[in-house]
Amino acid sequence: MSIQNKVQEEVTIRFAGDSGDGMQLTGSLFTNTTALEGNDLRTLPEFPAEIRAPAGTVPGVSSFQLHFGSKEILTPGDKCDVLVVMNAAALKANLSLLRSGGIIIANTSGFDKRNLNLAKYETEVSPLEDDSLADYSVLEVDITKITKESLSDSPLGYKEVERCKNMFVLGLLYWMYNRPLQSTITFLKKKFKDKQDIANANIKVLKEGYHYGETTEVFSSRYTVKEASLKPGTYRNITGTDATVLGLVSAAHQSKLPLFFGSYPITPASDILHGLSKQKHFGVYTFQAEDEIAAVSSAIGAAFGGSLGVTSSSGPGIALKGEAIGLAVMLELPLVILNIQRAGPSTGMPTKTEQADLMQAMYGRNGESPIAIVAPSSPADCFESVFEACRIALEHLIPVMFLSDGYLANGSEPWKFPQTKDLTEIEVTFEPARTNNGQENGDAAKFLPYVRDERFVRSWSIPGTQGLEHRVGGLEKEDETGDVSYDPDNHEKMVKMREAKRDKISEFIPLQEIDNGVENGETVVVGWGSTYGSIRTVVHELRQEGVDVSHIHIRYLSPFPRNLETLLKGYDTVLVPEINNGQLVRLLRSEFMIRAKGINKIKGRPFGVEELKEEIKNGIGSSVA
Amino acid sequence: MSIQNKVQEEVTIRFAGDSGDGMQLTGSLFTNTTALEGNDLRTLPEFPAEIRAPAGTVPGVSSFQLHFGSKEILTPGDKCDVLVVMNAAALKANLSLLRSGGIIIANTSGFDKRNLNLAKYETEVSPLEDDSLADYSVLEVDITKITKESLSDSPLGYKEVERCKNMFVLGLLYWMYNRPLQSTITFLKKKFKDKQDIANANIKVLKEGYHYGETTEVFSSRYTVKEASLKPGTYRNITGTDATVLGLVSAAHQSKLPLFFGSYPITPASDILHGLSKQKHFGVYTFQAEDEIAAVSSAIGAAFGGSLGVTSSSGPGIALKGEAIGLAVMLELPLVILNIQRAGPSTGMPTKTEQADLMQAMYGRNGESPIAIVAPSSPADCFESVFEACRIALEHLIPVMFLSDGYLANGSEPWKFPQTKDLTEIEVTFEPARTNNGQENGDAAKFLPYVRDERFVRSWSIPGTQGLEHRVGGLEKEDETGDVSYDPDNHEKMVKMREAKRDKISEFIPLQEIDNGVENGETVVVGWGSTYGSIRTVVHELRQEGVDVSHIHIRYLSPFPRNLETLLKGYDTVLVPEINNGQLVRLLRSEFMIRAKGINKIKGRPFGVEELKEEIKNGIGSSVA
Amino acid sequence: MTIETKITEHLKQKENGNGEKKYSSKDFSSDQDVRWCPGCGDYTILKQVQKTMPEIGVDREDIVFISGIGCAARFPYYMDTFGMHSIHGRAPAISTGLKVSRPDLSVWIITGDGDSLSIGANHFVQLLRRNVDVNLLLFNNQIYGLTKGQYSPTSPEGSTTKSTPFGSIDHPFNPLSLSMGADGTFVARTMDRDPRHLQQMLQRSHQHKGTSMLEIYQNCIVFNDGAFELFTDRKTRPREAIYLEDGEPLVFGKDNEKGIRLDGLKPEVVSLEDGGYSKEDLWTHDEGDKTKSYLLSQFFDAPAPGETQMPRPFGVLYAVERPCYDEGVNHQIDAAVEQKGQGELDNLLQGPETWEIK
Amino acid sequence: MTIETKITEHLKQKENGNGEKKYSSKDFSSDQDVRWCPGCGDYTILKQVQKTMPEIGVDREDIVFISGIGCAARFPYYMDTFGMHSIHGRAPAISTGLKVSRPDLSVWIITGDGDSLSIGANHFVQLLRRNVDVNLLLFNNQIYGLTKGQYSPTSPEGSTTKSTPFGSIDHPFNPLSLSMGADGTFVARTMDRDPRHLQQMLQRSHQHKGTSMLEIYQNCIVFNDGAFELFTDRKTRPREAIYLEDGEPLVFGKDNEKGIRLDGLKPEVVSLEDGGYSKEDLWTHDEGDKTKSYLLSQFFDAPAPGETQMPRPFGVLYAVERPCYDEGVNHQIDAAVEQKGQGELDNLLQGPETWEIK
Ligand SMILES: Cc1ncc(C[n+]2csc(CCOP(=O)(O)OP(=O)(O)O)c2C)c(N)n1
Ligand SMILES: Cc1ncc(C[n+]2csc(CCOP(=O)(O)OP(=O)(O)O)c2C)c(N)n1
Ligand code: SF4
Ligand code: SF4
Ligand SMILES: [Mg+2]
Ligand SMILES: [Mg+2]
Repeated sequence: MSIQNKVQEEVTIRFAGDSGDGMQLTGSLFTNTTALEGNDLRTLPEFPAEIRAPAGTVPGVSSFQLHFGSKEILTPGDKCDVLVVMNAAALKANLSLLRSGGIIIANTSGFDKRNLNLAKYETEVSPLEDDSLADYSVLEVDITKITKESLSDSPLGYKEVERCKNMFVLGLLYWMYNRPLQSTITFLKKKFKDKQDIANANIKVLKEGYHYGETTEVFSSRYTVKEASLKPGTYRNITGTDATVLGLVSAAHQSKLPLFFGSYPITPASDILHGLSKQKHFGVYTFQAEDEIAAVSSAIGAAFGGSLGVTSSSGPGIALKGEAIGLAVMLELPLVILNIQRAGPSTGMPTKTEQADLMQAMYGRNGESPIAIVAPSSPADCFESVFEACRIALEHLIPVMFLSDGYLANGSEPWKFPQTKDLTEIEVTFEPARTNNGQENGDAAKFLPYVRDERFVRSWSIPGTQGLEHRVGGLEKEDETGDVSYDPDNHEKMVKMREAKRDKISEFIPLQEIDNGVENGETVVVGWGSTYGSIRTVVHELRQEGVDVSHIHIRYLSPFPRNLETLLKGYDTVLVPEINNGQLVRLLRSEFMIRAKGINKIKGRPFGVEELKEEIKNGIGSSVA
Repeated sequence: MSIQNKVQEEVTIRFAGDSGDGMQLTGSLFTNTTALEGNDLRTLPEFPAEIRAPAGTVPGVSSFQLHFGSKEILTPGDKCDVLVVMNAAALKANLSLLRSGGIIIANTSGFDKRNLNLAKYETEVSPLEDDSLADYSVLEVDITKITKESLSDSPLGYKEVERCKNMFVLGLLYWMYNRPLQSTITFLKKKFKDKQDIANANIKVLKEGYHYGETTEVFSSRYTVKEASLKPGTYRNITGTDATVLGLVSAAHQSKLPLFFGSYPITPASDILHGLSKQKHFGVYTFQAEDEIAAVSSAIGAAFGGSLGVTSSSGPGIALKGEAIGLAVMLELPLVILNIQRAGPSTGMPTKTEQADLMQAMYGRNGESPIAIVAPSSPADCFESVFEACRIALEHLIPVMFLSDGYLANGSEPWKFPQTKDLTEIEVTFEPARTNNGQENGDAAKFLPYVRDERFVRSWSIPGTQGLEHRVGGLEKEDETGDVSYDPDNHEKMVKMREAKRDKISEFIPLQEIDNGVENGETVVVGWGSTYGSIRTVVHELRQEGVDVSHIHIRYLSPFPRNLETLLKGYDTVLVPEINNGQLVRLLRSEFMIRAKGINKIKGRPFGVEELKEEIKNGIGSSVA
Repeated sequence: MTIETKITEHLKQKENGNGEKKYSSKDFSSDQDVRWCPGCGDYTILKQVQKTMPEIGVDREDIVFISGIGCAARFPYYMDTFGMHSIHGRAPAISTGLKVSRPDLSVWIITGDGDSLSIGANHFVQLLRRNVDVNLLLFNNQIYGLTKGQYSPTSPEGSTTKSTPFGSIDHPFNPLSLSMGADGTFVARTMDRDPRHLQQMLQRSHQHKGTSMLEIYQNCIVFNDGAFELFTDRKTRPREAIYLEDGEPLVFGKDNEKGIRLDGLKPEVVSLEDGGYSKEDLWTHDEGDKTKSYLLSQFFDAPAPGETQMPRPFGVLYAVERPCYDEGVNHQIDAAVEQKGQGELDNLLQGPETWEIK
Repeated sequence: MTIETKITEHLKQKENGNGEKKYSSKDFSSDQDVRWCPGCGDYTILKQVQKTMPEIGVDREDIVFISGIGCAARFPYYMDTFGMHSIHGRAPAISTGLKVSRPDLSVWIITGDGDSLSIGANHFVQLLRRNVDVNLLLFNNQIYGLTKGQYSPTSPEGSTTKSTPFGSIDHPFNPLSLSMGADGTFVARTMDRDPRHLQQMLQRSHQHKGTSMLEIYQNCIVFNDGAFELFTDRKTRPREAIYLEDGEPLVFGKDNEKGIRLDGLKPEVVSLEDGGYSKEDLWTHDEGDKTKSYLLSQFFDAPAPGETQMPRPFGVLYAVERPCYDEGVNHQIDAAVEQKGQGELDNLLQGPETWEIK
């Protein structure tokens, strides 16, 4: 029987196995090859909850989902077409994510009694044997066995041999999707250049997998996914975390300031600390502080000294920074706070994503203490967004919170990366020295650290500058002099001034654009942050179906772009999908008095395209009621 | 010339002097006498900013304002009719608070060169000599000198003699306002019962002051302020701080639980710690923790053990508690957080009042973490409000924030105090022991700590109870079992449940009442917290002038009373005066989509009646625009 | 507490006398599956604790385990007692509130080196200073396990970890010296790999009145495997570790052939074989001698050039009695009640001065 | 730092050579009126600091005072240098960020006993552990001054204060022992009432490379007057205080008639008059000897029954060199630049693998 070749517009593959089975690597290698083939794509790894669970158990399952296609791909895909399961637990944990009719590739030796027990399958019979998988086409391969056999003559030890089995899966899928092996082979040679045996073994098994597809008759078809029509240019694949790291280093470079990063580890923010700590040769200071309070405080200290002070955290760690952020508001120093949101409240679900810290970002401090807020909309967009956060902080001497989340941080996509020369410059000038009109150490006219320019921004007067000696602090400041003041009118003036200064930023950020759709339509879907991909996909589909719905995605959440109100008032219905219990929707309602309606999912997961589409359809016209 | 007797409906007296001059005592003694005379009254002390400043300087001035009358008195008064100044600094600091035409009683020996310099009076001539006080009637008395003379034969030392001079002022004012000396004399005898000489000296000078009024011809008139028509009953004078202390002890008494109070000192909250630490014989535990985080954590630990756990702070100290409050939300344990608001942001103006922590109370934590919020409206109302906060916390196992402020804490008013028998009981029952159906230590049916009653409240299962051994924590809990759960649907369910549980409280609090005015009117003024007195006074006046304006004052800010929306929608214009930059107004707008309009003052001071009246007049009908 | 409350009432209904129930170690294991990495040192610690609990004569329902956050901090979930998995670093503060208001409970704090010596170091030293009568088990694996491998305040200088790819720079804490500097009253060390000793130390911690600080060397097999091998490995242990016994001379070595004597203030390792010294010449351990205990806690850093490395001490380095904070607070309340009589709410409400309005 | 930034550029424009400017103490007093209570010990400390600054050979603009919150923390406002009056307890963390990124600055932390040993105790011990090259002046008045008189972690047991009307229960910290427990490299004590010694200690603190922890006994005349009278009062000082000099024997008393010797590990006070002992027999102070320094830091608590009270030591108890955190971080950056060359942003942006879309 001959194998036919089918063309597909998009495919979602999910690799699932035990933490030890190397599914993350398998997934990212397939991703790289796929990227090189010119597909658009989006990936999402899912790690087990913080603690490493015993091998073979459901909590121990680690998976990696890849969605790629010849069309624009903006989400990791709702349900997958192909599910690879290295053991019973992986099947149990992921079956619900496979579309009916989908393909299961199962490593049979992962379904022995031991594994079935570990996975807590009640029945004695393997799900591969009973008819529980009737709606799927299941391919059973004893991957472990084949791997061992093909490496029978390899000098490697038992464990090392075992570890090669993920390459079989990779090879097999390369065959299924007509992918070349080359880039993976190059990678393996490079990675194990000092461990020839391991390199060879992996490559052998990789090819084994490919040939298995070719020789066995089990598959009736192979698939081709054509190139996507991406903008011409040079691309790389990037995760939100890496994009954030790059954005920070770039902002330091473009402002010609040292980057000081003070942080305390916490999931999922920690990876930024890990990434930056490798960039010492860029003059990056990373300080692992004793806690979040010390972390943000150290960044404030560095900012006082003239550095780009940045701190990062997630969940409860952000709550701890509130007091110090308030100090930065009072000091009017630049400070960037990276909040990689995770499911809360309290410790919550550290490995799950959520958007529930927006209100905290706005109001999570004592007194009236306005700060700026910027939110990235995709893994790659973390670069530009965090760069913007730094620009605003440095050019407006104000704390800025960067509101990302776990989904963006861990997800990846192709990125048409910029070149240094294309990056905008960040304008920073330190207040120059005052030489006391010649005569030394004499007292010159008193220096006024809180005099402002037309943007209401004060001067950045750093230690080491003669004649600028001055004191700042958390007590209310007198206008201009910055001296301590309890004067009632001065306090009101300064409270309003700090707000005006924050609001003034709206003149230095782009106008809000419509991502997709028309001005003055029937319905607009307003989103922020990581919901971008799902919303864009849904709105795109609905418009193709002729529905009058547009998409506006807000990056600048505080202050809002100055044309936002007018834009929003051009629609009859305003729908606001969020991975929280309704936060942006409250801001829009109180700011603009528009009957915005929330669409909320609080499951530690991004919106699925299908479910969101349903919700939006139901929401259309609802506000009229 | 004979002295005529004028009747006045209300009078405001301001006592001002150096921190050492005993103005606070003078003021409170006059207050007590006035209360005993049956006037309604309101007082407000103003202490110098945190650090004690050098004697004689403006920052060193301490003052006490008393507003009393035969009518209802709800504010300490905008401007005063009589200003007592013991030195030049006191005059400089307080003159602006005297109404034109008002009386100044000045201690001349406090206006010598030294004092003028200390007070930074540019001119060499004393303000008493130049014509700068032309619009006031000034009474100059060398109080210090007279005091010394009258005590020339007293055995007291120089300093002690000096210290008696405030009694002269008191005596003089008693004469002016036809007050008896008796209660003060009794007080002095009691206070100095072991120091006869001091008692006698003070009493002598007190009488001296009284006679001075009688004999000297300087005054053309004396004043009488008739009894106010207060509800019959037994009264005492009380400050917001004391009322809060009493409310807490009463709540512990009525729930029959130990009160555990964990706190870290901060202005102006500290006085609650001081007050409670005296109540050990009520079984009150006070723990001065190492910081605010330990303070709230200790209260949570106590609550886990079955106590009424309370913590308190102000300003930056509240910001630090956010993370732990989130834990309490997750644990679903009772916790009362007293927030005695002060002017912010950051350290701000610690001795000045503000209402700018409402948004923080609502949203100052990571993730969706709803808590209840209760705000007192007057010094005496702190009693009932904090009692309510405790009741809600204990009956609904939820954190409750009590949002008071510095103005309420330090202010005082007459209080028709309740009797223990009149206090409502707070219902608390601990989950009973399970004796594993007789057989010991055997495993009974698994105990489910997160099963809820019809109010969505789980059981309070305290250590020491056999068979209830269970674990709680900050990770998301599985419904009913309380086990750790990463299940997506469970998370959404629990997030919604915690919100529903908070919202359910609205069925266990009183309906919102209209403080003054009518349902469905033209304008309603909506307030919360310490603005009560000013708003009530203004609305009362405006209604007498025939203006269609009503007053609604919200004690329960989270959840709102269930009839609030309907009530508010009955008015064309909703005005919301707040001592902040607009917070409740945002909540009302986003919750109810009503065009509420803010009236905001951010000067570290309560609203003056006159200024608020202006603002409200201007605001009426504004929303139509 | 002399004052009757719902708590005292509630506890009255407790079945039969305290501490009389008989338990087996399995009575202390909860229904949750343990989720540490296979081979993690935490498993054996859990086992020893479960074995020890039945021995201490406290009813199961009167035992509370409170932890912060970390791998170690998962511990309470696996104990079938009352427990709280709280927030990072705050367990000592939570426990203080609990123990002060519920002195009848046996409170155990479970914490890691990051939880207690990084974010929680303030509460840690304050707890020791106040000497609250709780037991603190410090699982020291010299790494942040839960967050997947950053260095901690106990990681040796130069540790290359996720957050220090070029090696850590900061000088680590000496947890026992820090505890003594904070005036702790019970300072001890044990290791996951010596179950018997671990059990003894748990017993001692329970018996000590006041804050018992027990540092447990715990192997993080995934992110910091072998950190304590020198001390835990059968072969090197005799050379590198010394077990302390109150009143006994400091001897160690495979056949107890070595000892430690004090030359003035300077400790030195001597041989008991070459006849030069006998046991009598050695430093005898005195748990109550602060100076000696401090010296022992200093058997830690690499020796100065020319000096010899001292073996790492295990056992109770220091143990003295000092009034406990929780006891003091309750005494003060009792005293106040004795003196003034239990408070009369009506008197309090009425205050010093009142007046009638007719 | 080998890397050129706007900061390095900016500092180039600095007038004439560093530390060459001549100052008088008044050059260091700002235009703010000092707002401490009349008679507060803070005044004399301020004076001595202003007197010392011109002596240390650092340009005024290169000096930064960073404080937390408290009466003491008002200090920076009165110094005409750069300064930050930050938030309660966090000055060490802020200073760490500043010093690491600006090693060229002379950073001084001003803190109170509450600021540093209560809310800030974690940052305090971490600072000492890391040995960041800053000077920390701990104004210890054994009370919370700014908040008007609550007890602090250094208040003696039984202190009756606003928050402890029946006397405080918790055992206080011994700040010097705590500092040594945290592996501080410079631990010293002085008092507000001995200006000369205070100035010397400020000099020493400046000279020490690493974290200099200088405890200053400071009298709060309003809320805790006379807390240190025994040591500050001319009459009792000779008996109660002992001044330490490196390499000198421990002598004290009005006419240096008393000395301290070590009997094994036990210090004892001996008379130099009755011929029993001479200076040679005494303990000679060695700032570098950790054990001896620890013993000195223990001259603190009331003596055990039968033992005699030791005089309170003033001066530098302990001073050793250890690599500084800030230096280490900068070295690591320099090393990375040396090794890999200064980072090329374009390489970083491009990453390991790219592809073309035509
Ligand atoms: C406020 C806060 N900050 C940070 C974290 C992230 N976090 C969890 S555990 C941990 C440290 C764990 O190390 P350790 O205390 O040594 O415990 P181990 O995992 O090694 O047993 C950190 C940083 C958190 N959960 N909460
Ligand atoms: C976060 C926070 N908590 C509490 C306070 C209130 N507070 C200010 S200073 C202080 C303690 C002052 O004592 P200390 O540090 O000894 O300084 P001193 O006033 O005695 O010089 C406290 C509790 C604050 N300002 N901020
Ligand atoms: S990470 Fe380390 S400490 Fe945590 S469970 Fe695994 S082995 Fe144990
Ligand atoms: S309160 Fe005490 S420490 Fe503060 S300024 Fe006054 S005297 Fe000094
Ligand atoms: Mg650890
Ligand atoms: Mg102090």
